[in-house]
Amino acid sequence: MTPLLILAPLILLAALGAVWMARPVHAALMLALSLALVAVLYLALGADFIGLVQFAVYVGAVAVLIVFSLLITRRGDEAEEIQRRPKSLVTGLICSLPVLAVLLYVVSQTQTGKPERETLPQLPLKELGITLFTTHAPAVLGIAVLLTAVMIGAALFARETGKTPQNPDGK
Amino acid sequence: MISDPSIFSPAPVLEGSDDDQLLRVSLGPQHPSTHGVFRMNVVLDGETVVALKPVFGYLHRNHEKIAESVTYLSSMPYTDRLDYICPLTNNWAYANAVEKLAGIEVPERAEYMRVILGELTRLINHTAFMGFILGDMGAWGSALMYAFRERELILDLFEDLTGARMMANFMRFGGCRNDLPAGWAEKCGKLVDDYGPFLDEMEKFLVGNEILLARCQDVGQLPPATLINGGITGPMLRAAGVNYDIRKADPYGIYERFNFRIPLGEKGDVYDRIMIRFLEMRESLKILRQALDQLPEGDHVNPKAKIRGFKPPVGEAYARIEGPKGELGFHLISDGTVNPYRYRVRPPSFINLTLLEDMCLGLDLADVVIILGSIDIVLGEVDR
Amino acid sequence: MTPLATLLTLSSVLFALGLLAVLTRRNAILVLVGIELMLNAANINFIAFWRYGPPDPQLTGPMFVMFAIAIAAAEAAVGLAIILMVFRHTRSTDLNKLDSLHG
Amino acid sequence: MISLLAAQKVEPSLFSPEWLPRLPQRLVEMVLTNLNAPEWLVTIAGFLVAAGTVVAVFLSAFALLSLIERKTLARAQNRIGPNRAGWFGILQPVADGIKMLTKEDIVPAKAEKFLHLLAPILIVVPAILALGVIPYGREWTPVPLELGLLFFFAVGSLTELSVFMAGWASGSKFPMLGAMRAISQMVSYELPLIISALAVVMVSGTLSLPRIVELQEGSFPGWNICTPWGIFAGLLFYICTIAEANRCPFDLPEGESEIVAGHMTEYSGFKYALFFMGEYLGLFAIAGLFVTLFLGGWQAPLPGLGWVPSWLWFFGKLALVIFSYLWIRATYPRVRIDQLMRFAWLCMIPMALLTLPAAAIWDFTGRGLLSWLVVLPLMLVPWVIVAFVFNKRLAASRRTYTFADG
Amino acid sequence: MKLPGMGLLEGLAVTGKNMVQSFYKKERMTTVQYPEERAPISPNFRNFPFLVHDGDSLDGLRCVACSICEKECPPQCIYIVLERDENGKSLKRPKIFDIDVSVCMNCGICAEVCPFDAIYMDGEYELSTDDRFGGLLFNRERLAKSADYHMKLRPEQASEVMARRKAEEEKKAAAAAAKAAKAKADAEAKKAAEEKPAEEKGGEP
Repeated sequence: MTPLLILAPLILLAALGAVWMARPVHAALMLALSLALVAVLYLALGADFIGLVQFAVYVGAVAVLIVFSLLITRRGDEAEEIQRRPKSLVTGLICSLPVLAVLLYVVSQTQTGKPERETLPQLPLKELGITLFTTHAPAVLGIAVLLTAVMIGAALFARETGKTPQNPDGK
Repeated sequence: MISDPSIFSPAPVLEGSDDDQLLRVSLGPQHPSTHGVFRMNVVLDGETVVALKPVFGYLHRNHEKIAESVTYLSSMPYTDRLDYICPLTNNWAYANAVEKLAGIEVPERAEYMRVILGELTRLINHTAFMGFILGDMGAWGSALMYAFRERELILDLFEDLTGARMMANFMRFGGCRNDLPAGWAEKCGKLVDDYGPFLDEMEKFLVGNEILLARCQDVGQLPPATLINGGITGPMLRAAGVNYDIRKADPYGIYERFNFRIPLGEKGDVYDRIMIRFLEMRESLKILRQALDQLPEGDHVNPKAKIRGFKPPVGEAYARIEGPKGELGFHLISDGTVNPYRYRVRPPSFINLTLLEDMCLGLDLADVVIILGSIDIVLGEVDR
Repeated sequence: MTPLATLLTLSSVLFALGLLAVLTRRNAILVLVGIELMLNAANINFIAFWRYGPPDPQLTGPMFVMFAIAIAAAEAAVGLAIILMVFRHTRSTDLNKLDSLHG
Repeated sequence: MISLLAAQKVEPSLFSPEWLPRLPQRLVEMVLTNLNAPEWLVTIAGFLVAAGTVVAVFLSAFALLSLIERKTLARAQNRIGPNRAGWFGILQPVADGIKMLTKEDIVPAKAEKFLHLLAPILIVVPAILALGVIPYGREWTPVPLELGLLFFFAVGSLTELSVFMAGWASGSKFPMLGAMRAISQMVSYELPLIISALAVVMVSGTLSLPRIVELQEGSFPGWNICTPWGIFAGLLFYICTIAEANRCPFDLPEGESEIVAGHMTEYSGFKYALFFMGEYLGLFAIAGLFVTLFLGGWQAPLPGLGWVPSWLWFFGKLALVIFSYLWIRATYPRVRIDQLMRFAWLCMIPMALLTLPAAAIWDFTGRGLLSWLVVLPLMLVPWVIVAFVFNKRLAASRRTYTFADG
Repeated sequence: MKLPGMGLLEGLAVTGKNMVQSFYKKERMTTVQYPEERAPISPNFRNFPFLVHDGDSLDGLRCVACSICEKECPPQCIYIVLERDENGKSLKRPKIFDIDVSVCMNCGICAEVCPFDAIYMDGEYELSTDDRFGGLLFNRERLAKSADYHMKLRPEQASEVMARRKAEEEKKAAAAAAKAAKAKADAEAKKAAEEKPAEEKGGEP
């Protein structure tokens, strides 16, 4: 319980930073921090494998991709962002606060009276692997197809505006 | 260029509007691979060069103006400091111009000595070039150290002969300052014999290297017509397949007596420039061998040539030689006094540099560095 | 509060924050940041129920999280690729300015 | 929390050479147990001391390597190298350290102060964390994690973010270019790195690094590099380690002839030293992983050599691998960024993917002569095709030169 | 036909060879550990100029303060003032002879143009000083070195110069002797001539 109580506010603070920071790069770095903390949360909950995967994929790939895109599309529009903020904040809160209320209500409704396990459930790697390729084999195949499509698609996107117009030498 | 005031502002191209995505980088004057204090204001799109503006003059030392206010002889040590990698060819070109101006004959032996020294200088320059270009490509100095190791041997010869390793100040109007010391020609012959194996090793180190092939081929080429119009000379021009070597085209000294060939490239990219220099070194070794074998006895300087109070007749003269970097010429106008009325250098480094932007557009930042390296500039000559 | 309730609350707030980011941010990449937050909120739920729920030999919770992570990575990659494409055409990542279907 | 391998073996003797590196840990644990300290305290103190041992060993190795690298490069370039500070320059790292520490710490005016400070720290942390899971000897794995390999890659991926921070927070252009290069390079080469490591994982059936080493039992032929898939996977992995450690010829992120020092351009003094340290520790970690996965970790190379403490074998192999990096650094020029990326995506990743089925077939066919006969052609054919394609390109790249007659 | 990658391996072989050979081959390892050992200097090596004096004292300076070197010096780093006696008559020796070696570019033109064999190029190169101005402005006393030093530094040149000077001196001495003899003869002739007319005179009456 203690790790949860320490981690939860940290995660929320980092997420708040990701939502609120004016400079896009700061926001992206806060996102990375928040995702890393979620990974630590998974470790604390006993899901080691998931935690490390979360860390590797989110911090190592997604966050890096995001900051990289921010680098490529760098623009100095923080001032505009801050200026526009109050208006968009109102609309944002109008939409998200009810959602939060509903969610919290549901949470408060569901948790009553359920017995909770205090023993750490095991997440053995071998079991995970076997389950992955037996019970969840169709899903794995689906993901595989999806990832292949993503890879090809992203490559095509990146390829389309190659260097051709600028390079008369045909290098 | 001068009419554009922006070149004097501290960071002209660096200030861009926020709107566009181009990155404006000032490469130099304090940059590891600009061969001195040279600066390129580069506009990058990602890593691709969109615009490039050379900025130079950081090493300007008023060479030409100083030469007009000192005697003819006093300019000789200043020419050492033009292209300080190869001072002896600078000396030679200047001596040639003054001899043409004053009509001084050069004795046979002195001509041979000049050819030997000139070709040794070519070896020095091209050897050092191999080291520099690999350094520009990011090899951590090995090639440079090997090149300098061999260059030191030639510099030892220069020290024995001229008293200085680099700032030779050796040629005189009508010959050379002093005669070859005893045993010098034999030492030089041994060096010439040993140089072949070193070149083989260097070639093995460089030429077969796939990374080098990938980096250098098809980089920085320009059509020969553009090069000719730009006044490019030397290995850069010959790499593009233009047969223009002053030793053949407008022979000076006694080059007609030697049997050597002019290597020509095809594409004129960085790789060709490297290879042409390799082949030129081998031809230089041939010339050296012949010159050392034929070296006659006799005066090392025309005894009639005056040292003190030298006053050429009124007139003007332009003399050029095939320097290691290209056509090196001196234009002198004499008004009959001890100082030249007008003194003008045609520096190959500077003129070869003029097409830098054309060669670099559309290529990567890393290519700019090796293209600059392949032009083989020395800032002492560019800025004078 | 029980640990499960803590986690669920955390996930709810995280989801709301992600939603807020999606709605307030105008930079397309930062909208993606919000989406990542929301996905993570969902993942926390899965892990929480696996951890504190009834024993599950099928390991559905972690499995789901793994798939979600894979899909999130794919989504980020494609999303960013699209954003970069759009950026190349319009020189902007501001969603308010992307009001034309014509490239 | 993270599950550890519960493989505590029988302690032979406290003072045997095999146990030497763990002696401090053992002693602290013994003392604490005798003082009737609670068990968690004993465990934590033991871990701290074990971690301290690793950090101490590798920090001194870092100091030594910084000297040896300069000496080796100098010798390859026919120089002597540093030899003034102390006997054969042995005190040179100390002198360098003092110089670094006493230098002014410059923070550019346009820098993001906090991130600028954070980046060098975040460079060092993952390197040290990654060093913690590598099995250095039969009895010496500082943190024997069940998921060691995954942990290694997970913390290793943090490096990219810290390099980005360094480049971006400096508020300057060369660091920015360097960071962009570094990120694209690391992301590209992490894929073949992980995939070729996965081949090992498939054959070993575990993510635990000590287990992987134990499975490469016996001397030389038992190592993963001596299998038909392993030799290719090892080669790919080796190339990727060079790229991940930003060593020549893949040192583009700090290519000094182009972008000055890349993401480290605006750093000076102690922060620069931290970058330097992080880079070298990362080098140790990734080379150590290569040794662990492919070169049999601490296993002795020949049968009769079991009496030598196993960690000596590990460090010997590590030294060999690192020497090969130095040798390469002394020789090769740097590749260009587009060539680097093309090499990663068009050559490395397909080839790495190929090792996976090869490893599977190897395992499936019983790892005997039959597997050799099946797997070797399977691996060789694509490589020959690649070689053929390259060769065609090379043939086109070889030029002959004409001479003007005269 | 070369296999791909062979070029890379060949490169490794070259560096490897250099690495190994640098331990035992002198041609590969040319480094000289400077303060302890020194590379041999060519006898022809020149650095900064020095003034030659015959004998032990500065009075023997060969320089006659003709200022030819001052005029020819390319960077104009020589400054000479002629010493005169109270009547303004030239004493044919320099009162001040300064060379700013921070400006001097070691070209050797001063030595070349000097018609009096008075200035030659030195081989000394360890001249570092912590005084940027005074320490690098060499005055007459600092510049003067004995003819013996010259002989030791460049035996060939010095002995040639010595021989020439000796020959010249002898010639001069001979000329002086001849002149003296001639003067004597002239005087005698004059005397004789004087006497003659006297005689003639004497003879006249």
